Order: sequence, then structure tokens, then C-alpha cells
Amino acid sequence: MKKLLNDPYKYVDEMLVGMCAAHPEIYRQTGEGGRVIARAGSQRPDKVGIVSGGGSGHLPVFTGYVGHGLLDACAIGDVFASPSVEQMAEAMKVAHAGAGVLRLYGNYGGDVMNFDMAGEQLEMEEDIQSTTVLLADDVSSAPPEEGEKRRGVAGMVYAFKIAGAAAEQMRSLEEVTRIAQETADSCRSVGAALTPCTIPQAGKATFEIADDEMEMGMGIHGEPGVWRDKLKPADDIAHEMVDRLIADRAIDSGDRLSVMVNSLGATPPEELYILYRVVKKRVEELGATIVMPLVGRYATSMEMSGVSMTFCFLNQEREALLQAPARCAFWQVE
Amino acid sequence: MKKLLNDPYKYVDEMLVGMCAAHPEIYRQTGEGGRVIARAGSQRPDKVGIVSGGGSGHLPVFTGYVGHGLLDACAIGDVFASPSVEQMAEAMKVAHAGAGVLRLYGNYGGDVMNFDMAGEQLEMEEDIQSTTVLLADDVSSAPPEEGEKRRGVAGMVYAFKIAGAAAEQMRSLEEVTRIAQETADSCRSVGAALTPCTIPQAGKATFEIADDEMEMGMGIHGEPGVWRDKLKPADDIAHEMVDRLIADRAIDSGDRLSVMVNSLGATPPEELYILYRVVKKRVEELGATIVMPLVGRYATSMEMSGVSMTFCFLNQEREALLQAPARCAFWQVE
Amino acid sequence: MKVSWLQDQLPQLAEHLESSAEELNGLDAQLGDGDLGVTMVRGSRQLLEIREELPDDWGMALLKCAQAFTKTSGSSYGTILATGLMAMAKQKKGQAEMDSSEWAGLLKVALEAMQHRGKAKLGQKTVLDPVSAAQKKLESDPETGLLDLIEVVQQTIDEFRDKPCQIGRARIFQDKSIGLDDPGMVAFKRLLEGIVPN
Amino acid sequence: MKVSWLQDQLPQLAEHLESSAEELNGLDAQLGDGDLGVTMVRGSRQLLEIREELPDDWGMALLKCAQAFTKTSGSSYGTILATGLMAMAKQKKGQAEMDSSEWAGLLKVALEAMQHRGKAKLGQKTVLDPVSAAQKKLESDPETGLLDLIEVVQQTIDEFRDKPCQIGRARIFQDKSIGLDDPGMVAFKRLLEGIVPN
Ligand SMILES: Nc1ncnc2c1ncn2[C@@H]1O[C@H](COP(=O)(O)OP(=O)(O)O)[C@@H](O)[C@H]1O
Ligand SMILES: Nc1ncnc2c1ncn2[C@@H]1O[C@H](COP(=O)(O)OP(=O)(O)O)[C@@H](O)[C@H]1O
Ligand SMILES: [Mg+2]
Ligand SMILES: [Mg+2]
Ligand SMILES: [Mg+2]
Ligand SMILES: [Mg+2]
Repeated sequence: MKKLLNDPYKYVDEMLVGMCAAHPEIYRQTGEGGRVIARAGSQRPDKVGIVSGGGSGHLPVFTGYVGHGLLDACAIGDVFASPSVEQMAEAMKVAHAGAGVLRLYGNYGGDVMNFDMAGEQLEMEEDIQSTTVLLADDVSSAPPEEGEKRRGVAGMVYAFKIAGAAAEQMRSLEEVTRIAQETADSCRSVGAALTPCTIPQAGKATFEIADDEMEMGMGIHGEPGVWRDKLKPADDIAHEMVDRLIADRAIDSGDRLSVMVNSLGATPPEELYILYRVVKKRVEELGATIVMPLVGRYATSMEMSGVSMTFCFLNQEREALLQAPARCAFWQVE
Repeated sequence: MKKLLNDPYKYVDEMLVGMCAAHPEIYRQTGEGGRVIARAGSQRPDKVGIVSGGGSGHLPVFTGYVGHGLLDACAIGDVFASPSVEQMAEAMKVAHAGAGVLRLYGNYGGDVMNFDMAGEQLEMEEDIQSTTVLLADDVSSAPPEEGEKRRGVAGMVYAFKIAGAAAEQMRSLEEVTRIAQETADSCRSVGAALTPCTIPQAGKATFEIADDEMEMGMGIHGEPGVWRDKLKPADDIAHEMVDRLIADRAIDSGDRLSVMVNSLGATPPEELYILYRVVKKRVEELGATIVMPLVGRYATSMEMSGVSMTFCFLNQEREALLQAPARCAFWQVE
Repeated sequence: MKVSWLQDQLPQLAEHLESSAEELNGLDAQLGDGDLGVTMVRGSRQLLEIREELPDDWGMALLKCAQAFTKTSGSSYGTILATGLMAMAKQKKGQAEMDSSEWAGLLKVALEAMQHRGKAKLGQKTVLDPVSAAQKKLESDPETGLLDLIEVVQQTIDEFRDKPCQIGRARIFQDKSIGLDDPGMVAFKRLLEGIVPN
Repeated sequence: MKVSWLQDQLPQLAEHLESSAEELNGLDAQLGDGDLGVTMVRGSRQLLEIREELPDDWGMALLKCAQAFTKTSGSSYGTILATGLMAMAKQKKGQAEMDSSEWAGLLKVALEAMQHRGKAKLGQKTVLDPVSAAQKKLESDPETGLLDLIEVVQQTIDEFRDKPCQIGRARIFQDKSIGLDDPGMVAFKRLLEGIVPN
């Protein structure tokens, strides 16, 4: 759990400077204290703007997904901490190109309060029309009947991609919002953590876990999961994750869905592929088809070990948008 | 250092099955025991074949780099263990499309013995013309006067990319070999490790290191480095790595080079970007230009924490080839 | 009282919050991310920055105070506090005078706005609970002095100590939170303590 | 002797290597990746597989033996051993008979090929050293019996024990390797022991 950093209080600022220096053709730093990342170049007039925001420490989420066919701007807080209302308002201003702004982000109390407040502020001050779609895809974080309490995790990558493609097609704010909401509603995720990570400013692990233990259902900031026990064989973990996802939303024969097997950071792709074997078999046994599987590091918690699994159910519209071109430093779809 | 696996002896085989299942449009499994990964589809007639090979546990290296504009086939051993002579010979046969085969891989004793033997075997049996280019870019592994003893590390990514593009242009085996050799000669790398990783079959860490220590110059399998001491601030580490690289090959004003800041696995992109700030500043202060910086996970040791830095000096030819299109599951250049 | 009264209060309010920073960070570290003291210090430093520029209009002055918190912090408490201040600002728009008899009504709109913003209910062990207690006290006795209000807040803190936090980051540690004071409640007490009774 | 002699030897050779597997893995684990026993076991099992099919031609038979190792292992020892066997195979191509007087010459070509393949020098504490010692002994006395050869190999092991390994994976642990037997040397001894003197 060792980190390469200088002053822990500058972790995020130095990281953003480096990211924009490495990819100046994609990212541009703006906003107070440079805490807004926008697309390089200027906004396409009358395109709906999509903004996200949240704490740092989840690359590519959130900032990394600014780019063509994805987000327009992103407000970024300290590690695991919400950006300020001001920064969120700035991100929205940057993203606004005359057609309004969609706020698309994960369901975390602090982020929601700040984004709501920023939205109200902007509607009052500048008359920018805006909408909100929250990702709440983590099935372990609340039972289905309290779905609105669920945390947003890797499902947001699908929402960024699909809503981003819709905006790129110059659809209206209403349409982009509908599509984003339908995508959010179509995503189910579950995670399992093997180790914690270290928040730079705190300097210590987010939680403790024994050397031979894992925790099923844990959140990406270390939020408690559904059980903690001895580390199980990979196939058992994969089966349990699939079981939990389909218990929440059944896979029907003929369904088409994308599947994400995501590393929380340290877990290497080798091990994601070991899990993917099982997921593919299970999904196909149910008569469904996997479209564009995503196996890799799409939403992380710095150097945490563990995985998450997301199902994104598709219809014709979402499938086409998922496969439309997109480009950021971490992900390219052609 | 927890791993998601089933039977440790099946780690590699299950991983390969999953990888090919996730990306059937890119990879195809062939060879005895499925230990050869080739491009999906058939070889383009008369294109020079490029093969690599080595131990598993370094994704995207080696197997991951099979794809358009990169490798044609790859023989893959157990974690950190050489593939067999047979498997290497099979990879070469698959890659051969009438114009001969370049063996392009890292300078490790076991791999060299096996690839040499496989090459001799093939020249005898099937009259396939073949050449070898070894990567020996790790400046900490031997002094310059014993350059041929150096280990091959992340520099091989540049060699795969540049030689791969040359082969795609239908250049001759001689030409592709020359370009690969010149690329290998133009790469310098240095690594630093913060934690070990666990070889599945051994079940224990490759080495021990205290909670507050790092090791400069360590190899990707845990080969001893040049010093071990308290973990330093990120900027100090970046400066020292740059110093070590330019001590081995000076950067002159007007030089054009690509720079890779690579995670050995667990170290997150956030921290790579913190390091990249320094590298960019240093290189530009010397009057040189960075072309297509690569910041990410390009050559890893599973869940090891640490980084490596590679400079790849370019001339016009190499620069154009580096930027030519390429596509594998881990890297896309358009 | 006029806005100048507020301007006079700010230096010692800021000082009191600076001296409470470590305590608040510590409380928040046990249940959250340990930044509550930082939030309060950053906010009050920003208040000192804008102190001279505060307009005579209570509405505008309170709005500026709210922004001192939204500008300097992304943490929940800053936003909740700013939300309350903004609600009061709307109420006092265009007025240069404020009377202590208005406090009950102002706290009421603030509380409603804060509840709406944070979607928390009373009784979930947040800053809302002492704000509500203080508001009720003022409603029943508009002449209640500051020291008595602080007493009411302390009673609320004591009363909730052995209940679990049900909202915010601390919700994650519901069990652990039993027996611990809610950091936001304590921060509210420190705010009131920073005001010198007149 | 004919290839049938070799065929007769294989079962007990394989058995002896199976029973040495743990020892060889253990030795290799101290300095390398701990797979030397596995390499030897896999190779010898493959030898048993092809035992019946071995052709009468010593050259072809030795080639098949070499392939038993290159097919089943990617580790250095398998390749080094196969390289030696192949060199001998070339020498014996087309011959159905082998005499013990040829051993010195065959070991010589094997040793040269192994040196060329692995780029190691004599004295670097590898299997090359006991092979060279055995070869020299046979050269000076072509009548040397198997037990005496094993004795020579053991002497080489003893002699190198306190020197550092300078090649292969063990090179990484030069200091640690002092005082430890080179696993490849011990594996060579176990190979010879598996052959029943006739
Ligand atoms: N939704 C909410 N509604 C009302 N008060 C809240 C809410 N969430 C948190 N709080 C209060 O804020 C305090 C924590 O503030 P702060 O440290 O700024 O939060 P964080 O750093 O987790 O964003 C809590 O002790 C509680 O009193
Ligand atoms: N280059 C070399 N030349 C000769 N012998 C070697 C060489 N490298 C290794 N060896 C021998 O092989 C033994 C190790 O074999 P093995 O376990 O198969 O290696 P690895 O698993 O590291 O590839 C060593 O003890 C040594 O005797
Ligand atoms: Mg806090
Ligand atoms: Mg906070
Ligand atoms: Mg070995
Ligand atoms: Mg080995």
C-alpha cells in the first residue's frame, strides 16, 4: 500500500497537471484551482453538454472519461471527496454550448448535495437548463426496494459512453437525459475487495482486512459489504457475483448485454480474464449474448485489490450508442 | 498480494482462455496446450512474421501485443517461466507467411536458449528463414560495456510497435530486423519496485521489502536493483530515474523521443501522472521534444507496485512507424 | 442589528473555529474523512477575506457568507451550512436590519432548506438535530440568550451520543458511531460559541 | 549396446527421477523457481510414453529423447539436456550400435553444444562442470565404471558447493548460493544413478 507522491495535499493537483501534460490533445485543465477537466478545444455549438464529478482516486473515472463521445467536463475533488459547488458549477458552464447540460454521476450524498446546489445556482444566475441522472448500480449497497439509496459504481462507464454518443448525435437534452436514465436503470454491479487502498491525505488504509480474507459487496471507498470471509477460488467468486447480479435483474433468453469485469486497481488483467471465462459461460447458458465485453481497469480505487462486475442490458438504441466511436486517454472505441 | 485464481497450475491456461473469449476478434489460441496466441484470422501472405515469447504475468506483455501493427504470434510460458522450445517453434510456424520470421523478445537466459533452439529446429525442418532481435534496455542490470547482458523490459513495447508497423508496410525480413534492432538500441529503461508480486505456483512473494522501503533498479521478476532504502518523494524518484537514463544515453537538444512512464501493476495512473510532470519538464529543459508519451500499464509484473521509465529515441523512420495504426486489446494507435 | 454587527463578530468567530479545528478533524476522522475542522477553518478564513466587502443588505451579506463555504469546500458540512445561510439570505433580501426576534423564523427556513438539500430526517444524528432544538427553543421563547441556546445544543449532543449516525459518511460506521458525538453537531456548537453575546 | 538397452533402462531411470523430484524442486526453490524436479519428472514420463516407439537408429533414438524434454518443459535444464542429447544424436546418426568406449567423445560434443547453447563457461557452477569432469575421467580412462563416474560427479558437487552460482536464475542470488549445491549438478547425478550398470 505504498504510494508515489510528494505532498499528499497536492496529490490531486499534481496528478491533473501530469494527465493534461501527457494528453494535451484530449484534456484541458480549467476552473478554480484547475479542478475542472474539459475537452481540449472548444465545445461544439448546440451539443448537449455532459458533466460528471466526484472524488479523485478512481481513474479512469471520472476525469479520464472526458473526451469525444464521452464527457464534456468533469469537476474533481480530493481523493474520495466531493468537488466544491463552485467547481461543479464551473464544469457545467464549460460544458454548456447552448443546448443545456446533463449532470451524470454516482449516487453519493456529498456529490448529490453539491451538484444539486450548483445546478440551482446556475439556473438562477445564467439560465442554463440542466438535468440530473444518478448512477445507483451497486446491488449490494441496498435492497431493490430501496434502489434509490444504492451507490453508483462502474455502471457509470456505460452511462458516460451511451449518453456521450447520444449527445454527439446532437440529440436534445431531453433525449440525452432519457437515454442516460435508461442506461443507468439497465446497469447492475457488484464488487469484491481483497485489500484496501490508502488515501494520501489520511496516510493509512481505508479499512483493515486479514491476509487471507476478502469482502463481498464492498464499496469502492471501503463501504462495508455483505460478507467477509476467507478468500475463495476465482470461479466461486465469479459464480457468486453472477448469482447476485441475476438475482437483482434476471437475464432472459435472447437478452443482449455488455459485461464489465473490472479491476479495482491492483488486480491484474490476468485474473480478470480468469473470471471472465465463468461470466461468459453463465450468460450464454441463459441464452443471452454478450456484446462488447469490457475486461480491464475502467473504474478503480487506486491500488485496491479486487474486482467488480457490471451487466449493462442493451436494447437496439443503447447497443448502437455503446458501439459508436469514442476516444479518451484510457479507452477508445472505433 | 492476494490473487484471484483457481488451481495455481492452471492460472496461465485459464487466463488465456478468458483473454481469447473476451477478444475473439483479436486473439486466437493455438499450439500445444494452447500456449501460442496468434492473431485472429489468417496471416497476410508474404508479410514478415514477428513473434515474441516469454513468461506469463506481464500483461499486456507479451501476448497482449498480438494484433494489427504489432506481433503476429506469441509463445507463452508459465508465470515468469520460459515457454518450451516446441511452443516457440509453433509460434514461428503460425507467424510465417512466406517472408520469414523475426524473433523479438527480452534478453533472459532461458528464453534465449529456447528461442535459439526453436529457430535452429525450424530452419532445419521447414526451411523458415528467421532472425533474432533481443531487447536489453534495462540500464540497471549491467554497465554499458556489458550491454549485451542487460535484461529486456518495457522497451520491448516500442520494438513491437515500430517493427510491427514496418512489417505491416510489407518490408523485407532484413529491413524489419534492422528497424527492430535500431529500436532496441534506442531504448533505455529503469525501474523501481515498491512491493513484490506473488507467483501463483510458488504461492509466496518474489522477495521481501519493508513497508517503508523501495528498491531502485529492480527487475520485473524481482532481480536485485542498485539500492534499497526508504521510499522517497515521487519527484525525487522521477529525477533519479531521468538521471540514470540520461547518464546512459545523453539527451541532446533537438532530440525527439517517446517517453514511457509505466506501472508495474498496482501503482495507479494517478501516480504515473505525478511522475510524468517531472519527466516532461526535464526532457524539455534539455531542448528535446517528447513524441507520443505513453503513461499507463504497458509492461507489468501482475500486482507489483512500482514504476519503470523508458526513453525511446526516434529518428524520422521510427517516429512515423511509432505513430502508424495498431490495435490490440490493450493499446490502440490510430 | 446591522451587518456591521456580523462584521464585528467575524474575527473572534474565525479564531474560535481555528482553535477547534483539531478537535473537529479528530471527531470526523473517527467516523468520516477527518476534514470537518479543515472545512470550518477554510470557510472562516474566507469570511475574514470578504469581511470588509460585506454589503449592508442582510440578504446579500448572508449570500456572500454562504459562498465563503461553497467556494472553499466540497464536504457535506460546508454545503449544508451554505444551504441554510442561503435560505436565510432569501428571507432577508433587501433588509438592512435584523432583530433577534427573527431568529426563530430564520432558523426554520434554514432547517427546511438543509433538510431538503441533504435529504436527511430529524433524528438521524446530524447537525439538523441541534439546529431544530435551538429553533424550537427560540420559537417557544424568542428572548432565549445565546448561552442558553448553546446549552440546548449541548443537551442535544448528549441525547444523541448513544444513537447511531444514519446519514452521511458516518452511516457506514453505524455501530461504531454509537457513543461518539456527531462531528457536525459539535461544529454547530463551536459556531455559536464563536459569537459574543451582546 | 543397442537402443533396446536404453529402452530397458528407462523404467527405472524414470522411477529414480520421480523419487528425486521433491529434492530437486527444493534445491531449485532455494535459488530459482523450484521447478527442476518437475522438469525431470515430466521429461522422464514423456520418455516412458515414447519408449516403445524408439527406433533402432541411435541417432534417431537420441533425437526423440531430446524432444521428450523440449516438448515438456521451457526451463533451462530441459533445454540444456536436450541440446546435449541432440549433439550426441547427430554423432550417432545411422548407427545401431554404441560402445562404452564412445562415451568420452559423445560427452565431449554434448558439452560443447551445451556451452554454445547456454553461453555459460566452465567454473560458473552449472551442470556443465560435472559433465566436464565426467568427460575428462572417461577420456583418461575409457573403462571407468558408472559408479566411479557418479563418484566424480559427487566430487565436483562438493568442490563447487562454496562457490557462487554465476549463471541462470541462481545468478541473482550469488551470495545466497554459496554453500548450496547447484540443482542442475545434483540432477545430473540423479540421472546417472538411474542407469543400472551392466
Ligand atoms: N445529508 C446530511 N444532512 C444533514 N447533515 C449532514 C448530512 N450529511 C452529513 N451531515 C453532517 O455533516 C457532518 C459531516 O460533515 P463533513 O465532514 O463536511 O462531511 P464529509 O466530509 O463526509 O462530506 C456530519 O457530522 C453531519 O452532522
Ligand atoms: N546457461 C546455462 N548453461 C548451463 N547450465 C545452466 C544454464 N542455466 C542454468 N543451468 C543449469 O540449470 C539448472 C537450473 O535448471 P532449471 O530449474 O531448469 O532452470 P530455470 O527454471 O531457471 O529455467 C542450474 O542449476 C544449472 O545447473
Ligand atoms: Mg468529513
Ligand atoms: Mg469530506
Ligand atoms: Mg528452475
Ligand atoms: Mg523454470
